[in-house]
Amino acid sequence: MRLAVDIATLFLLVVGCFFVFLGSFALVKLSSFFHRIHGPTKASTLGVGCILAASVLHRAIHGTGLHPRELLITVFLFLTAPVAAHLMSRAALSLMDRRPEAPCSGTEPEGHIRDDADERAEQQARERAEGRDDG
Amino acid sequence: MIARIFPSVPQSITVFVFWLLMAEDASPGTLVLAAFLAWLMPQIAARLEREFARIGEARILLPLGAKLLWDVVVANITVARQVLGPEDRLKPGFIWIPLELTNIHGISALTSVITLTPGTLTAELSADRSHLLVHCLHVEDPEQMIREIKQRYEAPLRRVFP
Amino acid sequence: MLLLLLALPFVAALAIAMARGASRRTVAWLAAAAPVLGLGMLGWLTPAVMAGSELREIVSWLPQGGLALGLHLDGLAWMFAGLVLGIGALIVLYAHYYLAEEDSARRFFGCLMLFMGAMLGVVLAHNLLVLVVFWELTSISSFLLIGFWTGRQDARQGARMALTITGMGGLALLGGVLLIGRVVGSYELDAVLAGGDAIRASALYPAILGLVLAGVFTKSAQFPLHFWLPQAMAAPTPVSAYLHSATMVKAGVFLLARLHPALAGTDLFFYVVTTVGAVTLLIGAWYAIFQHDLKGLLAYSTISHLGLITLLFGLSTPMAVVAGVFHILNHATFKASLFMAAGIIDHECGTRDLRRLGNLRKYMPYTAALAIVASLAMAGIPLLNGFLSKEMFFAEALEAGEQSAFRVAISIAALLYGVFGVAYSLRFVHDAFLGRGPRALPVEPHEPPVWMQVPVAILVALCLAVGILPGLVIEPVLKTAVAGTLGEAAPEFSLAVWHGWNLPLVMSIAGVLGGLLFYFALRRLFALHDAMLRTWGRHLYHVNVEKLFNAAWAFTARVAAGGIRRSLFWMIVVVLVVGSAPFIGQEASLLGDLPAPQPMPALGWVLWAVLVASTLATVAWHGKRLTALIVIGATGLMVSVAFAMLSAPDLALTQLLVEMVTIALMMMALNYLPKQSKQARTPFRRWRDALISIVAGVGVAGLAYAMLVRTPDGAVSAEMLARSLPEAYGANVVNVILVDFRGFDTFGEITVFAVAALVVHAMLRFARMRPDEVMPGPPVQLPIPADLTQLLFPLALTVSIYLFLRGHNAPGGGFIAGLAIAVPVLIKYVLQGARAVEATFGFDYVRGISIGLLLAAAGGLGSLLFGLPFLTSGHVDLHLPVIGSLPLASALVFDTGVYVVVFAGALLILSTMGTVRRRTLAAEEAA
Amino acid sequence: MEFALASGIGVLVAAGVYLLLRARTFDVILGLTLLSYATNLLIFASGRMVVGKPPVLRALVEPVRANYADPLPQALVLTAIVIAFAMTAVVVVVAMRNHADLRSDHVDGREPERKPDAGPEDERSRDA
Amino acid sequence: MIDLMNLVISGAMVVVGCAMLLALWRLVRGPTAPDRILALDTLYVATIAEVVLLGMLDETEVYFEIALIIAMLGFFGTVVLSKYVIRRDIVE
Amino acid sequence: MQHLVLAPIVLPLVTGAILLMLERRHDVRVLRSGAWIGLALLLAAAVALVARADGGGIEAYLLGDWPSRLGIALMLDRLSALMVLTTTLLAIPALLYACAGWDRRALHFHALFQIQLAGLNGAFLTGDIFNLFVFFEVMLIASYGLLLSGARGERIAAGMHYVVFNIAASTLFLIALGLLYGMLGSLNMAELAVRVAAVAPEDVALVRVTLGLLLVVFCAKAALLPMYLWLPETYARAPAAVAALFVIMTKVGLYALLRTGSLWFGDMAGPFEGFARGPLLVLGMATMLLGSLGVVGALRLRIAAAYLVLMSAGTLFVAFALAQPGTIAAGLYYLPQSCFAAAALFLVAHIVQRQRGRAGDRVLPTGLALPLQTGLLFMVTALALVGLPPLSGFIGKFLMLAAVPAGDIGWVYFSVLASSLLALVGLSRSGSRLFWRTVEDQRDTDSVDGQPRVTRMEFAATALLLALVVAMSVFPAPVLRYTTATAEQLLAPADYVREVRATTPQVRAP
Ligand code: NA
Ligand code: NA
Repeated sequence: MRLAVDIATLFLLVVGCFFVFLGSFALVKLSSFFHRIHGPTKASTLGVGCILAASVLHRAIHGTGLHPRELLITVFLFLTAPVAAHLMSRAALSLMDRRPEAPCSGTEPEGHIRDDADERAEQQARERAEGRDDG
Repeated sequence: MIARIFPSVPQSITVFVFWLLMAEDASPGTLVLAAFLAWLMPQIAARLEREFARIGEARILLPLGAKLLWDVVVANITVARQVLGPEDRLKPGFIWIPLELTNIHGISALTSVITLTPGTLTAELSADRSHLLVHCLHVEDPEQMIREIKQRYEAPLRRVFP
Repeated sequence: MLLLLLALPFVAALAIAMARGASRRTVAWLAAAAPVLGLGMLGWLTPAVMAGSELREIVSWLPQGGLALGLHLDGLAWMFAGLVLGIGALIVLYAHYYLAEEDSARRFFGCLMLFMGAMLGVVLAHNLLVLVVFWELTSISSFLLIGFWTGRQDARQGARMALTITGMGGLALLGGVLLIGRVVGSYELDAVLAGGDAIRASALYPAILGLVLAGVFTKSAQFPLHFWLPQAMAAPTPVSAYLHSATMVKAGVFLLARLHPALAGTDLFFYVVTTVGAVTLLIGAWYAIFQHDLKGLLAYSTISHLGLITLLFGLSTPMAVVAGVFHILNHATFKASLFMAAGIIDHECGTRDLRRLGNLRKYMPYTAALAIVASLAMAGIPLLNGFLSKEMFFAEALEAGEQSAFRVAISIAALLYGVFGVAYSLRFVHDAFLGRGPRALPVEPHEPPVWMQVPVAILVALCLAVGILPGLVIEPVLKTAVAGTLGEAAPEFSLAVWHGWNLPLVMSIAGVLGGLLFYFALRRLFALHDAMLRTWGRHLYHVNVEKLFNAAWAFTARVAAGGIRRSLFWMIVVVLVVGSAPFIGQEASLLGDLPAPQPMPALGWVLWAVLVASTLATVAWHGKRLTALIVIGATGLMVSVAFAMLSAPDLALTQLLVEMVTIALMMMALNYLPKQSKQARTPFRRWRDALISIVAGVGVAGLAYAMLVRTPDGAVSAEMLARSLPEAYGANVVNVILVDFRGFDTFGEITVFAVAALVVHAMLRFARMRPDEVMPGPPVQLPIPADLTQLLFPLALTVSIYLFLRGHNAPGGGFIAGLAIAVPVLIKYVLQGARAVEATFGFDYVRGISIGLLLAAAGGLGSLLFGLPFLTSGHVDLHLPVIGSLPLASALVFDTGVYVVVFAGALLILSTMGTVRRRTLAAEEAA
Repeated sequence: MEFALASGIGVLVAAGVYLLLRARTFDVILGLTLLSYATNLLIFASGRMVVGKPPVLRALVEPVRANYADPLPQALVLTAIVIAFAMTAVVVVVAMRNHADLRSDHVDGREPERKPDAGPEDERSRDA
Repeated sequence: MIDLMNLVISGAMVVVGCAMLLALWRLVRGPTAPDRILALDTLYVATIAEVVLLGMLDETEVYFEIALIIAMLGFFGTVVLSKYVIRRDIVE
Repeated sequence: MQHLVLAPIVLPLVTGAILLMLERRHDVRVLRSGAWIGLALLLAAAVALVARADGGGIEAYLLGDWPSRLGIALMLDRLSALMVLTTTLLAIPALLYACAGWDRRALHFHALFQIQLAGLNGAFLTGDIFNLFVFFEVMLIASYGLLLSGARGERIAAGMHYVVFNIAASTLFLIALGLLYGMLGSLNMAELAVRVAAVAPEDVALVRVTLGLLLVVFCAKAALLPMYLWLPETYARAPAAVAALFVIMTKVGLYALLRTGSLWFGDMAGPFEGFARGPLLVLGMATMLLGSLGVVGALRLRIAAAYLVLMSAGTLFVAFALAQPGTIAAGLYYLPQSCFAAAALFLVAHIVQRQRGRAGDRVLPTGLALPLQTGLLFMVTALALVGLPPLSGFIGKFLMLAAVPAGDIGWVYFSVLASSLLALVGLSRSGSRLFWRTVEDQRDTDSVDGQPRVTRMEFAATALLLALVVAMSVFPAPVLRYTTATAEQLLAPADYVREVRATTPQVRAP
């Protein structure tokens, strides 16, 4: 029994780590925001959930007993992650030059989100307009 | 009368269970305290919420949750492949999904579900709350996608949040 | 008695100040009462003084500091008191007629009485510190008197110049007196005078002498600080007559006389004082000849006479001192009368310019007669008092010092003085009363009211009486005064008009003839009326004072101009100096012997990398504020994880929650601030700042490292760990420290938190704020997140209560719990809008803060009921039916206070910031 | 490990001081925040670095320093965090008002190139 | 087994640490504001994992509250920052 | 009555909290009554404390009934009692002045005022170095509130400078405290005195840095050169009543310097005896001179007043750095009177400002002649501040000069006398310009319309401050007796330490 639980724990740990890492990896690897956001918001959440489950199991065997309250952490995480993801997408949408217009128009190509380069260009333009910079 | 004492029974139950879980204890003292909080919390929340969610068929929540969990795991593996594979094979895109759900709590729940399922992400609710903008990491057939979402998640949710 | 005497003028001043609405006559009577009564008292005391007994009265003031209101009346004080009161009485009479309708008699006489009292204080003082006190009071009251005509620029300037110079002297005198007190061990005059040898032998003697003489020379207008006196002639003439001839300027030489036994008798004293006296004597006399202003002439002649007196005290022989004291008296009488005469001329002719006056004997014969007699006294013509002291001076000059060259020089100076003195007296008499004129006067001159002449007449009569019958009139007075000055060393002498033909007499005659010749010759040669000599002292003073003001202004403005940046820069520099100083030139190394460092867990390196990278990124991106804020969020997160890793869960929690609130705060602020920082384009400054920052960083890191590698011993916390559970009933020692061991810190801390909220509220409540960039369109709706967080709120509240109740035994506690519920409410504000939240959630945050503070205080004060100190915790185990055992610590009440304050405070801050624009808009709509 | 903490503190201080000297309101606020992290860590460090021994007493573990981290610095840091937050709130609001009232983002309320008033002459007509 | 378990837990901490470093990279690189917000959010989530692993390693429960608070309120930063990007006025 | 020492802290705090509660629903009159009741009780407590401290004993009040090394102890000795009384006496006229109308215009004024008092008193009474920090912060944050509540425009910018500088200084304070605890393992000041003396030789340099940083903080708060730049604008821009109360704030830094100096750098301090005295003396003198130069160059009366505060801080630095019984006693005599006088000058400046209409307190001619009372108030104030006889400023300076050790006479005498002279020059100039000079052709154009009228209450507040100065001048002996005893107490730190260690909890184990 202990062995089975330990093996389950190890499995959950490995899977959890994998997904947490995967989420971050997607963040780095993928080329645009709307691609990247899929990684961390879901994979990482799941990964953390696995690790928490592993923790519950581990504690039940090696620690002070069964502490299901750690699962509450997962509950909160699953409750809040969509809010965060939704808001970040809204934010990205609001910075997009070509936003998916009205409903029912089907797919749209992805637009460009205002980034550092745009801001640099804007600032340079502003400085040129002001003529000089003082500070 | 009951409505005044427990303006939201679901919430009271949630809090009660929540407290017992947190305290990891079922002594009389804890139970009394949990009951007290189960009464108190909705009272306080009532001052902040516009309305409490009305739950229709609560019993389909459990199978829905299980289905969701499974979907999450499966879809995560899919996404893992997509992420680890070459990016140019992806066909991402935005899709407007028409909604039949009118209850805002239902819409919220659907949004969460869509977001939690890998590969899809809700980005916006149209102002008239009739369409949901979803971003898909890889979508071959938008219509198929819309159908699947409506059937798999929206339908049960309409029963939960009538 | 002496106290009463001293108090008289002050009482009069007070009475005058109180007598609002009194007639001018009443005021004058009040003012006259003081000197007249005083003279009466002085007369009553005279027999005793003459008999050689010294009256003394001491009122304790500051016994520990050696400061006592010690007064005494010896011969010298008696003479001077008589002078001050006598001439004072005459001046009051004169001034009553002199002052114009529009002049405020109350102010004038009030100040005059103040001065009279101060001057009396100077002469009566037995304690040198008291003397300094009154000395400075004379400066201050003379400032008010000189500046009496406040609308006139020369009056204001003259007053300021006089105050500056004499104030400087007074401060120097204070220094000198303090040094004397150090040497002698007392400020009492008899101790000081008795300690003359000790003073002269002391290493401090040069300093003492220098400082005291600085006081003397400034007050008595000695070269090169003489120039304030002519400037002070902007004062009303009674003031000039009183202060600038008879009394105040004599305070300097009075002090010289006073301290003569203590200071005189060294070569240093001799040469310095005689030289300064001689130079002043000549310069004053020379300049007097060329003045066009009647009062200017008198002022310079006063300077010259003061130089003479100084010179006499410098000579230091007993007879020279006698001559000095005698000349003080003589000069006071004739100069006061001359000033009053000048005042009459000014008053009646409307001008004091000698170039426009002349032939006044025709218009005001009595005045002319009186003034001419007084002038002759000033010139030192026989049968007048001036002659007698001048003769004594000549006699002493011929025997001055031990070196013949010096003696010759002094004698020549004496002769020249005789010549110049006659010359300027002649100029006064001739240009005003004789000769041709007057020219272009605004009014037809005539005799003044008779009561204006009476004081002049009295003084002139005195000049004559002394000059003719010195032995009878003045000898006893002089003997008394000299006895007071020199004590045992007082010489025997007798005054007589005729001493037979001797060298001094020859010098006198030569002086008179030379003066006549000089005046008329000079008139022909140089056209005196056109000659106007520049007084360099005054000029230099003005230039330098202006320079001082400008320099001071420029300097302070320049120093202060750097703003915060400079403030911080200097502080950092000081810190760097203080931080490096202990290591400079010392063997001590910062690190000592390095023990093996602890191994680093992998997580540590990650935290370190993220912390450092995000910190540097914050610096790199600081110009783009949103980016910087996001990046700095990672730094905060890493700090809190570091706390968790290093065994501080409470800290990690607090840091996390505070971090969240801080982010919200900054985002709200960013709405009203520019999105970007302007970058300084000066690379120099950037590099300099970077260098300083790196040095500071390395320094702090070094200190931290040095501390970390030292093994601690004897920290008090070991005992806290041991006593936490048995005595404070808490397993979470950090929380026990917060609410029990060091609960008072927490009490202060929540006060800070509460006040911060109040400050934010106070600053934004009525502010008109406008976002830096107004977004178009209606407020955005975020229905989905808003809906999702509805579920969150009751759960968060439950968690918060959990954290609060468990805090004493697990991470948590009032503060953390308070924030844990404030943040969800804040999320509601963000997602639903302030209007929606506040419409339903009717919570008065200010009141909440108040209640929280009171709760915390009550939690602390409860123990007082049991006779135990503030914040002493109690503990009970309640055994309730169903619930069972319920352990309660009284610290819970205190912690509840914390909870409430933190919740209410955080929300007051954030809701005030969040809703400021709404209020502004509402106000604008209303307006 | 000591080196990592010390160097972390050092980097925070350096960055904080640099930003503090930028003299733009928001930069100063960021600088103060970084400095407050640094000071908190430094105070915390005065209890030395202990991994895995939080000062929450456990049954059967003797309450001595060897078994628990030093709780006192932790309590001090808590106080310091709260006070730093309070101060940050005030600075932030002052910065807002500064910008609203004076239309300047500079900490001195005006752009630095403006010299102080031209000279004393304009304010003081000469007495001399 | 305990040793293996501890080894795996430590290894997991390293892997999650790597995930944090990747998030850091995105945080510093950007290029868009939402990217950075996302990176910060990811850091928070990874932190929960680290804290839980820490608790497993030390066999203590004192880190529970930290993980709970991050899970419950850690998205607050994301909410505020995103709201700012969407609309500068975060409380309307 | 053992709890009396608590009163100066808790009383105003509770008063402040109650006033906060009342402010929304009640009239300003209710608030004022509450504030005055609180202040009256505080005064009674302060007087009682002085009387008790004058018994000569040092009392430790163990908060939470913990031994002082574990918990926090409030300490009552002559010095702290004196400071508390000074604060209270200063608060009375400040509140009186504020009650003439400013308290209506500044939100939360009364609560902030009371909490400020609590912070000040806490700083003076605490015997724990970290608790000192906390009360510094209480005092500072309340001062931000008082300065900024109701503020607009330039005042905000001045406030910014003040706030940022003080936060930076507080950060430094914390760094020093961290190092201090890390090196010495205690926070109780008396306990630290013992530990400082016993520092191992290899740690001396590090402890020197630590204590040096702490002194830098105190000096920064006390506005010692070169860290005084924050002061002039802040004080000159503060509302008059607030500026009057602020005068005591620099003295808190000085107090801390004196307290820590006497405990840690006194005769029992071993390697730290006389630490930093030399630099402090030199910088004190320089501060004094620069302060007086600022008075000379000031274009506004309030700026001049601020520089006078600086000058008096410099004087006190010198007095305390000399560390002689006589100089400390003199300094402690000088301290309250300089507070009163400087506060009075701020009030006078505000009165002048309103009576001169357009020109305000700028040293500029106008067509408006000022009433004689204002002139009189100004003159007395100026005399006291410059240190001219017969007022207490003079007494303080002369006492200090008389006690300067022989070796330091030259520079100290020079700087004290020269700064007095410069201040005299400056103030006589501004005085004669403000009160004497009227410009004929502006007589009709200048008016005080739109300026709030100067009320009798405001005059009374100023006169009250001056009455305190005069009382200290006429009866200096009892004050000096007290301060001399204080100095002796300070120079015997061993007694203090013994007293703290000997005080045991009432019920807990020692
Ligand atoms: Na807003
Ligand atoms: Na912070």
